[in-house]
Formats: sequence, structure tokens, C-alpha cells
Amino acid sequence: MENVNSYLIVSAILFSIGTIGVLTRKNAIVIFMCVELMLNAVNLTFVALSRHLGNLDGQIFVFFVMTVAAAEAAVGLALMIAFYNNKESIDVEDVNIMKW
Amino acid sequence: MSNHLLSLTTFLPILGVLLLLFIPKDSKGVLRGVALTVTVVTFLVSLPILTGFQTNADFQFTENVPWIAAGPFAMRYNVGIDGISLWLVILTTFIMPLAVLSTWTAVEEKVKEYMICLLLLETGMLGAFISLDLFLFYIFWEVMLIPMYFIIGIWGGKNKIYAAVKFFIYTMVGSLLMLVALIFLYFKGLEAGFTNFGLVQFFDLRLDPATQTWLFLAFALAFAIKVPMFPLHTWLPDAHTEAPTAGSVILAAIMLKMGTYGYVRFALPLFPDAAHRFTPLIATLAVIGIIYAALVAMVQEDVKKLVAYSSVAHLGFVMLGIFAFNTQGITGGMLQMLNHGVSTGALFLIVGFIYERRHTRLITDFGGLSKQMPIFATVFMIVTLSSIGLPGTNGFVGEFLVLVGSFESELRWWTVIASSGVILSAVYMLWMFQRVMFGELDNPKNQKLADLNAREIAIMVPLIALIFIMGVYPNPFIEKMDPAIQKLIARTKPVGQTAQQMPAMQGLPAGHPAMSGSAATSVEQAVPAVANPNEVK
Amino acid sequence: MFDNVWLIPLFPFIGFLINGLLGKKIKNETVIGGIGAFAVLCSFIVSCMTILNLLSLPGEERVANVKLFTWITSGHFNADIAFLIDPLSCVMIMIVTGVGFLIHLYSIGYMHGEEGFYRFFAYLNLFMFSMLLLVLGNNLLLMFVGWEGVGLCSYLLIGYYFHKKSAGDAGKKAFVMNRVGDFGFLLGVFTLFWYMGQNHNIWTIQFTELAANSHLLPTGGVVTVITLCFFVGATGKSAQIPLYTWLPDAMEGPTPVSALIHAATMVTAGVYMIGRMNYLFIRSPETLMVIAVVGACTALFAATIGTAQNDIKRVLAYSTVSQLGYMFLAMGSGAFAAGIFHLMTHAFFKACLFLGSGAVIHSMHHALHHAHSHDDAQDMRNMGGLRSKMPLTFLTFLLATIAISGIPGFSGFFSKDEILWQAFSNPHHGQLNYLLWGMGAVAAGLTAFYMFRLVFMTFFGECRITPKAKDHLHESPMVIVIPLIVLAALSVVGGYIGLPKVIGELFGGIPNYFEHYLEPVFRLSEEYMAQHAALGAEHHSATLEWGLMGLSVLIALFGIGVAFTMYVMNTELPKRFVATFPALHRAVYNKWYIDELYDYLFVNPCKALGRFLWKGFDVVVVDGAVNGVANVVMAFSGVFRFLQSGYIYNYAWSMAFGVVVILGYYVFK
Amino acid sequence: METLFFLIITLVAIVSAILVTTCKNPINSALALVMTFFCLATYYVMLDAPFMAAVQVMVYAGAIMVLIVFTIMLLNIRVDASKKHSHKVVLGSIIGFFTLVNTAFIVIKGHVASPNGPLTGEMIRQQGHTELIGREMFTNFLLPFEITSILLLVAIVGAVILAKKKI
Repeated sequence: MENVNSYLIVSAILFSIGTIGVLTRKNAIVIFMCVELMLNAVNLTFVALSRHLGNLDGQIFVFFVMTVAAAEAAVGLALMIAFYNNKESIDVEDVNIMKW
Repeated sequence: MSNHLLSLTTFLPILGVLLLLFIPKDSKGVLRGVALTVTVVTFLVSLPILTGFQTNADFQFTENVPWIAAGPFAMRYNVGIDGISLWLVILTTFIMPLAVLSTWTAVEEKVKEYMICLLLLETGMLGAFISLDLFLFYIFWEVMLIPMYFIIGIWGGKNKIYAAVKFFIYTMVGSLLMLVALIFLYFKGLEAGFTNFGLVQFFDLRLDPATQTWLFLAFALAFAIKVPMFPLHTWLPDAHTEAPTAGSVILAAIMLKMGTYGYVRFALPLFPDAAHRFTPLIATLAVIGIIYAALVAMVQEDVKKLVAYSSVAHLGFVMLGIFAFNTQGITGGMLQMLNHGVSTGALFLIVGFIYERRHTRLITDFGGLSKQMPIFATVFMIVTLSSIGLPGTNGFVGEFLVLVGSFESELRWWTVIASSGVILSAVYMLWMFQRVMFGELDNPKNQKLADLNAREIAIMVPLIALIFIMGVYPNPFIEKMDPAIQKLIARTKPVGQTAQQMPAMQGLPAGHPAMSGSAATSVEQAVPAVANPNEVK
Repeated sequence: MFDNVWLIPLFPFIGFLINGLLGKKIKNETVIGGIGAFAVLCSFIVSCMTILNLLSLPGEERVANVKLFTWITSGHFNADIAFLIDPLSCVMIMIVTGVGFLIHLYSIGYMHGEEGFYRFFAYLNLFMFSMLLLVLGNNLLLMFVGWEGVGLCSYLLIGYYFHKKSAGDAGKKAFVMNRVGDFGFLLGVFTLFWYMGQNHNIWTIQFTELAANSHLLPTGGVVTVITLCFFVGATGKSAQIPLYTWLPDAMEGPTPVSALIHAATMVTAGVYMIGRMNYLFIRSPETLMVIAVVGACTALFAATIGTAQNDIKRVLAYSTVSQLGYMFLAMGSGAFAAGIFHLMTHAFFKACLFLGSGAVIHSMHHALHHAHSHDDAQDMRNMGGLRSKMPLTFLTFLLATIAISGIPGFSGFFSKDEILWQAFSNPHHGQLNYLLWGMGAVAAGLTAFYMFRLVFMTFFGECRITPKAKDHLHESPMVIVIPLIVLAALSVVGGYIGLPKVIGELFGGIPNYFEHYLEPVFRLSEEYMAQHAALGAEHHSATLEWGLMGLSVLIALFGIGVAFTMYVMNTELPKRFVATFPALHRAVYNKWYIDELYDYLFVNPCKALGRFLWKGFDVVVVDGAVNGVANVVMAFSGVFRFLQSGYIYNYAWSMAFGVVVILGYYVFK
Repeated sequence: METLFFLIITLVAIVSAILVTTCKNPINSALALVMTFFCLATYYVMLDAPFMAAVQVMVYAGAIMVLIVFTIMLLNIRVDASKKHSHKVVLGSIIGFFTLVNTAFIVIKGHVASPNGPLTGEMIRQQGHTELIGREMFTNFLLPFEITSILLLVAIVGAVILAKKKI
């Protein structure tokens, strides 16, 4: 088994890549996928630390994260469809109504 | 039952709101009917308060139960009325059915929400008049703000948003300062060993002059905005012009009284020394308000705005009377509050009537209506005369007492100037009346106007009856409020005078310099003569 | 004994209620007019009973307060609804109800066929009610109720033809001018109430109590202030300089209104008020002088304007102003009884004159109407030669004119001469007396001139309307003529109850009944004057009085002579006169441009100020500050608002950035 | 051997993650993401958490990815029309880089606490990972577990309402 630090580093790298994706992409679905990537990076941290500390709580947490991710996927994609129905686009640059 | 009469009166409109919630929003007739019934029932319920009121200086119909226990200090549901608030409560319950009736046909959209707002407003106003707990008062004070905001902002005229926001922010600025002062009083109360926000005990808390000054200023500003006093009056014309008729009526007849009532009930007895110190300032502003508003009213082109400015002038009289600090002045001020409620309320109703018919309020659009609408002309004439204070109508009694009272006090020269407002009021009201009612009926749109219908006559008859009753036989009104006013005057004597006049006023809980800062127990010992059921032991 | 006195104002009030509320339904003019007149008749009968009761008492006891109920009590301020019966109020109610009844009767005929007939009678009855309150009220406040009440009725009745702008304007002007006076009145009440209370602990506004305590008041000083305030009130109500301009305009109202309100009763309220509080006024020589001077000036000034007017009612209006000036001259000379006496005689002959002119106008109006002419029915230039067409009207009118001109033997002579004599001989004004007398005498001459000018232009010469219209001229119905006859009779004989002392002595010591009757009212003043005899009352001989009397009669006759020359003998003279002095004529014709001056001095500045305060101060300064604060906040938020672009990725950016920074801070700190 | 395996997996994971963010076509991104998910599942196995690995594959690679791909196909968007990336690539990369630096710094500088729980590889192999998770889930974490069911219910309702054109 590898040192826990290796996992954490991998997780950090994945997280950063996900961040870059979220910040630079315009396609909402891709952004959404990048968010999933970030979530997964965090999950990896949880599992690695859980294993390292010998405590199952982290993995339970990962389970909940997955649940939330599933819910998020359902609602988020529904939102995108709704938005697409309105604007014929899922480009985030077309979403600018979140202001007063 | 009678123990809870005040609460019943206050919260009946809330019950009405609950009832309204279960009525579908399309059945407008039912909604209006229910709202009217609720307000009428509230009025009927409030009548036993009037008949059961004992003519003395005590707070009556008191209820005092714990409400929010926050640490060493408790907010209590502490209500009761004395002669000062009695008439205002009755005025409120009296005006509300008329207000509901006034927009019977004018408001067609969102009737349900409209009626709910009106009823909530009634609860807020009644609550503010009966609160004897500072915190409770503040709550009700804010509660009435919100429905009014919606009434102006949703059912108002062209410029409603501006007016509503202006109204809201103006009032809010003042009430926030009042809140700060309240919190300060809380700490002062803690020091003095009080356990709650009960108003009466605070009367005996003679604060040092510097503290009084600041607290008085905070309270005075909040109330001055509400009155409104010059130069904080500019929200009023806008709010009045934009509000629907019922909104204007309630605003003029009741809500403006909140400011003057606040002075009488809170600002003066809580901070008597500061009040005396600021008397010249406030009297000056009041007198400026009287003359200024009259002059501005004279050149208005919009009837409703004219009436709004006349409100400012009338309330200037009220303020002048209150700050005379003598019986006639304060009695006159209180009467003038009621008078203003009746006659300016009626004026707004009248403006509403013609607005409903012609959808314009510009004076130049009218002329010669007397010919077409004789009943309307008569009613309008009577109300106009009441507004300019013709003897025999209610306006005169209040105005005269105010002027007599302030003439006797140190405000003699102020009174002289204020009296000239009597001339100006005649000028602007009669000029407006002439331009609207007299002359040739030359505008073709005016030639088919219908005279008042039964509903409108039914609204005006009680008001006109009151105008004459209060003008010819005002004594019952004065008698009921007199003991409370005497007590107030005794309380507001400046410290120096109080010490000298103490023997003459045994039994009155006048503040004594020795009391300031002392513990609550000693305060209570100092006032054994007044069996005050309100005092929280 | 005077328990029924409250009925006096009650009857007209009932009449007002019936006519006002039900008049529209009744429709029948006879019934409406009958109700109105009958109500006043009832009051008149009760008034007669009251005065008989009063006369049955010995002189000292002729005062009674009849309280109905307490009106306002607050602190030490107390005002009752209560009536004061004394010789002064009795004579006033007699005049008011008596003349009032006749005018009601007259109105039934005069107002026949007018739209809003019921309204007219309702207002008229309301006026009677207010006027009776004014004269009967036993305290200042109740008097003020009547005082304002009559002002209101005057407003309503002047604006009776409300569709005419001029009528509305005139009504408003009357009301506002009266309000200016009321302002003074109120200040007087305040000062008096406060002064007596503060210094002597007598908090009262009741006349009898004030009278009883009047010895506490000083001479001059605060009393001058108080009385001057009251006098301002009087100038407003009684149309004296400087507040007289409303009265001529008030002629926009129907003629009976002019007769009742603007000649016989309401406008004399100021005189009555001074008489009622004579004990105050006598204590202030300064005020007396002001009153006398204002009175004399008004008498003269209004008389000059009266000479150049062509509207029959306007001439009479200026005549009224002028006669009121006489009354004030009397009051200012301390001759209160003489003032009240002139008030009474003036009520008779001026009511008669107005009603007579009303009859003429009525007739002219009909004639012109039938002839489809649009000439002004009130313009004397259209009249002439009516003597033969309306003989009864002419006769009564002539009698009243003789009375007002001060021809011996008629009522006006006695009262006016008494005033002139008092102005000459009173102990108050020293050398000023001669000037006052002179002004009064000249005014008397002018009065005779313009009144006879009026008579000559109207009733003599050739009729100047079209012949077609002329055929329609005819005498008025009896209901109009009877009041004229009664009033004319009164204006002939009314003076004999107040014969001047010298004349009375001539006829075997007939006393001046009227003065004697009013003595209890003015006793306090008499006593005060007796105490202050040091003021130096010169004793004037009877010969001097005779001489002055003769002089004033000569002046009056001269005025008549001039009128006769100019308007009967040589009708070209007036035109030549106008051609010679065009500027003078224009100034007089335009009432010395006083209205324009007031507009320029008060009305326009007030409007301009109001407009400035509204547009300049309210909107710019106050709202500017308020909106300015709001705008500053908006500007700041406008800056921060760029952060809230609405793009999600911007939010994501800022979030990521924040996370990095905060994390970085903790990591690298 | 294990280290090599770890490195290979890491390489694949990172490359596919980069692909996720860079591919023009969302479908390609999605496929790359699936690849990453599988790598993560591999990690879980290496971390003695086979149940998590299974759930990872089922939920992520299965359910969520299917959802995403469905959406992509439903909306029929192939390529980003104008520019693939927004103009903030550089800035975004910098921020990403700093994120990485931060986290890496924490990982390297900080030291992980020594094991304190009862869980060892031995124990997992003896009792079975699934059973351990299950026991934990239905005892200590019962309430949160039940709450997730409500969350899912809400998500279902929300998704249905949002995606419907007319309710």
C-alpha cells in the first residue's frame, strides 16, 4: 500500500484540474462534469484518510457525497434542460440573469 | 371577558385575516363583505371600552402577561388605555369600516391581499395605541409599517413605487433610531433594577439631562417623521397622492396620529427635561410647518396633494399645543388629532369619490361641480369648513384650545404667527373649493358626473355627524381625557418646578430628582397613592 | 324670566334645517319662503317679548345670563353656550329679527323662480341663526361662533350664483378678509384671557365677568394691544380701512342678501362688538383714536368712491362702508350709544335703499329680459325716469335717501348729527376732534351728493332703455313693496327715540330715550370717564351745537344741490367734469386701485412664495437632500454592482479566488 | 510493483482528467470522465475499500455518467460553437495552479495523524468491507442515511418539475 500522501497529492492534482475546468469552460455540462471531478478528488482524500486512520467515518461520508452528487446530477441536468428550453443554449455566458 | 376587551379588539382583525385566507380570491364580493364585517364588529367590540372607561387618570383594561423572557429583562404583553389613547383607539376602529367601504369599487385587483393588508394594518395601529410595554410598542409600530407599504406600493397610483419606498425608508430611519434609544433605555432600566420594559416605571426614571437629550432626540426624530413635522414632511404628499383612497384615509386619520401620540405618550413623560429644553425648537418647526404647508398647499395643482399639505399644517397645530405643556394646549392637541382624523379623513374620501369618477385629481380638470352634484357639494363644503376650523365644527374647538394653551405658555409669539395660519387655511381650502365646485361647468367630461351614491353617503354621514357633535358638544371628549392629561402635565414638569410644587400635587407620581437612579422598589414606594394596576411588581 | 331666549336663535335654525334638508323635496316656493319667513317672525315675536320683559325691569337689573349647557371646559378655560340679555343685545335682536323678517318677506317675491330657492332661504335662516348667536352670546367665544358663522353665510350667499366666477371670487374674498379680521379677534381673545388670568387669576371670557373685573385693567398698555386686536377683527367684519374691499364685491350676491347682511346686520357686528366691550376700549385712548381716525377716513374715502360708481348696488355698498365709518367714528369718540343709534337707523334706511334698488333691478331685469337686451340691469346709466313706472318704490327710496343724507326730521339726521357732535366735542382726541368733525361733515356732503345722484339717475330724467323694454317696466308685487314701506316709515320716524339733547330741550325736555335705555351697558365707561375727568372735557355750549348742526345740514343740502345741478339740470356737466379731470375720475372710478394694490402687495407675493417654497424648497432642498442621500447610496452600490454581473462563472471565479487567497493565508502565514 | 501500478493509474487518472477539461466535444469529456472514475475505483480497491469501489462504478460511472450522456445527446450539442475555452484560460490555470500549490503544501508540510481507529487491513479482509460499512451505516449513521432518502425524493420531484416544459 502506498503512502497516504501519494493519494492526497493525486487528489490535489485532480481537484486542481477540476477547478481549472470549472473556471475555463463555457459548456455547462462540461462544467458540471468538472464539478463531479472535484467531488471525486475529495472522495479520494476521504477514503485514503479513512483507511490511513483506521476509521470508517470517512467512507460513510463518501457514501453521502455520492448521494448528494446523484441528486445534484438529477437536479442540475434538469436545470440545464430547462435552461436549454428557454435559451436554446447551455453556454454559461448566456446565463446572466442572476443579478438585480 | 371585559378583561380581555383590548386584546379582543386588537386581534379581531387578525382573526378576520385568517377567515379571509379561506375565501377564494375570485369572490370579491364576499371578501369585501367579510372585511367590512370584521371592521364593523371590531368597532362594535371597541364600544364597551368607551362605555366602560372610568374617567380617571389610571390605565384601564390592562392586561399584563409574560411574553419574551430574555435574561434578566422580560418583554411583556402589557396593554391598557387611558384617556389619551382611548379616543385614538375608538377613532381607529371607527375609521376602518369607512376605509374599507371607501375602496369598495376602486380596488378591483388582488382584493384578497388588499383586505388582508387593511386588517393587518388595523391590528398594528390598535396595538401601538394600547401598548404599555416599550418593546411591544416598537413591534406594533413596525407592524403597521409593512401593510401600509404594500397598500401604497401595490394599489397605488402612477408613481407608487417611489412613494412607497420613500415612505418606508423615511419612517424606518426614524424607528431605527428609536430602537437604539430603546436598547439604551434597556440598560438604564437594568441599572435601575427594572425587570421589564413596562412603560409606567420608566416614567419615574429621571435620567440625567445629557442622556435625556440624546434619547429624546432619537424618539423625537422617529415621531417627528411620522407626524410629519417640517422639514421631514416630504414623504407625506407623495405617499398620500399615490396611495389608494383607503390608504390615504388611514394614513391621515390614524397613522399620522402615531407620531403625535408618541410625543404625548413617550417622548414627553420619559424625557421631560429634554422636552422642555427642545420646546422652542419644536415649536418653531411646528409654526414653520403651519405657515409653510399652508403656503405650499395654496399653489398645489393636485387636490390630494393640497389636502396632504393641509395635514402638515394641522399637525403643526397639534405639535404646538402639545408643547405648550398646559391643559388647554395638550387637550387641544389631542382634540385636534381627533378632528384631523375625522375631517382630513373625510377630505381624502371626498377626493377619492371624484377621482373614482373622473380619474384625475387636477384642480383645473374640475369646475362647477356644484351644479351637477349638489349632495357632494354640500358634503364637501361641510368638510372643508371643518378643515378650516369654522366654529361649530370640530376643527374650531381643537384649534382654539391649542392656540389658547400655547398663548398662555411661553410660546406666545409662536402662537401669534401660528394664528395667521388660520387665515391661510381659509385661503387655500376655499380657493380649491371654488375652483373645483364653483364656476361654469364647462368641461364636457364633468357634465355627466353622478352624484354620491348610497354607499358614499353612508360613508360620509357618520363623519359629518361627528364633525358637528365634536364641534357643538366636545365636552364628553374632553372630560374623558382630562385626568390623563393632568397627570401627564404633572409628570412633565421640569425638575426644579416639580420640587417646589410637590406638595400641591400629592398623589401624582411626578418624578422627583431623588428618584433618579434609585432602585425600583424605592420608586414604587414613592408612588403609593396611585393604585396603578399596570405596575409590574 | 328670560328662559325662552334660546328660542330666538332656535327658530331660524329649525328653518334652516327644514329648508336645507327637505327644501329640495318641498319644491313649492311659497312653502319654503313661508317657513323661512315664519321662523324669523317667531324669533321676532320672542324678541319683542324679551325686550318687553327687559323694559319691565329697573335699569340696574337689566342684565341676565341664560345658560344652556357647558360647551368647552379645559383647565381654567371655560366656555358655555349661554345668552346674555341686556339692553344692547335686545336692541340688536330687535333690529336683526325685525329687519330680517322684512327682508325674508321681500325675498319671497324677489327670488321667485330662482334656481335653488330653498338653498337661498336655508342660508338666510342660517345667517339669522349665526347673527343672533353673535349678538346674544354671553362670552367671547360664542360671539366668535356667530362672528364666523355670519362670515360663512355671507360667503355662501355672495357665492349664491356660484356658476359666475366673479361671485365665487367675491365670496372667497369676503371670507378671507373676514378671516384676517378674525385673526385679530382671536389674538385679542387670547391676550385678554391670558392677561386677566395671569395677573389677576380671573380666567374668563364671559362679558359680564369681564365687565365686573374691568377695573383691574390698566389704562393703555396691554389694553391697547387687546383692543387693537379686537379692532382688527372689527375692521374685517365691518369693512373698514384697510379691510373694506370685500364689501363692494359682495354685491355679487342677491340683493336681499346685500340688504340684510351687507348693510343692516352683519357688517355692523364690529360696531356691536366694540359697544359690547366698551369698558375695554374706553381704557385705551390710543385705540379710540385709531378707531376714530379709521372710521373718519373710511367714511370720507368710501364716499369719494361712491360718487363715481355706475352700478346702483356698488354705490350703495360704498355708502354702507362710509356709514359704517361714521359708526366707528362714534365708537372712537367714546359715544357708544350714538354709534349704536346710527347702527339702528342705518339698518332701517340702508335696508330700505337696498331693497328699493333690488326692486328696481328686478324690474329692469325683467324688462331687459323681455326685450332680449343684454344691457346691465344694475347700471344706472341704463335707468332713468323710473319715477312714474314704480311710484311706490320711488317714494320709499326717496324717503330713505333723505334720511341717509341727514335732512332734519328724518332718522339719519338725528343719528349722524349726534355722531358729528360727539366727534367734535368728545374729550378723547383733543385737537384732532376738529379734523374728525371736518372729515365727517365732508363725508356727509358727499353722501348727500352721491345718494341724490343715484336717485336722480335712476328715477328722474328720461328712461334710457329701449322703448320695447320700457313697456315691461312695472311696479313690484306687494310682497316686495310692503317691506319697503315699513322700512321707509321706520327710517322716517326711527330717529325720534334718540333726539339729541339740545333738540329735546327745545321741545320741552324730551330725554334721549335711546341713550338712556343703553345707559346700563355703557355705565362702566361713563364711570371710568367720570373718574378720569382730568382728561379735560371742555364744555361746549348749546349754541355751538346748533351751529354745527346747521352747518352739516347746509353741507348736505349743498351736496344735494350739486347732484341736482349735475344730473337733472345740466346732464352734460358730469361728462365735462370727467373730461376735465380724467386721471382723478379714473382713479375714483377704479376705487383708487386699492384692489390692485392688495393683489400686488399680498396676494401675488403669497402665491409666488408658496410656489417657490413648493418647487424651490420642498422639491429641491428637502426632497433633493432625501433623494440625494438615496442617489449617493445608489452610486456606491452601482460600483459594487459590477461585481454582480449575473454570470455564474464570475461568481465561480470570485469564489475560487477567495478560496485560494484564504487558504494561502493560512498555509503560508 | 504496487508503486508502479499506482503510478500508471495515477498517470491515467490525471491524463483523463485533463482530457475532461480540454476536449472540444462534451461526449469525449464524458468518456474521459468515465476513465477517471474507473481510476478512482481502482484506488479505492487499493485502499482496501472494495465496496466503495463498487459503488463508485455503479453510481458514478453508471448512473451519473449515463445521465450526463443522455443529457448531452438530448440537447444534441456537439461542439462549443465559438471558442472552446473562454478567454480566461491563463488566469484559470493560475488559480488552479495555486490551488494545487496550496494543497500540496499542506500535504507535504503537514503531517497526517497516526492511525487511531480500530480498522486495519486485516480486519477488513476478515469481516468484509461491505458488512463493516453496512453496520456503521445502519447503526451510527441511521438518521443521516434516512435523510438522504428524503434528499433523493426531493431531487426526483425537483428534477421532474424542472425538466417539464409545462406543469
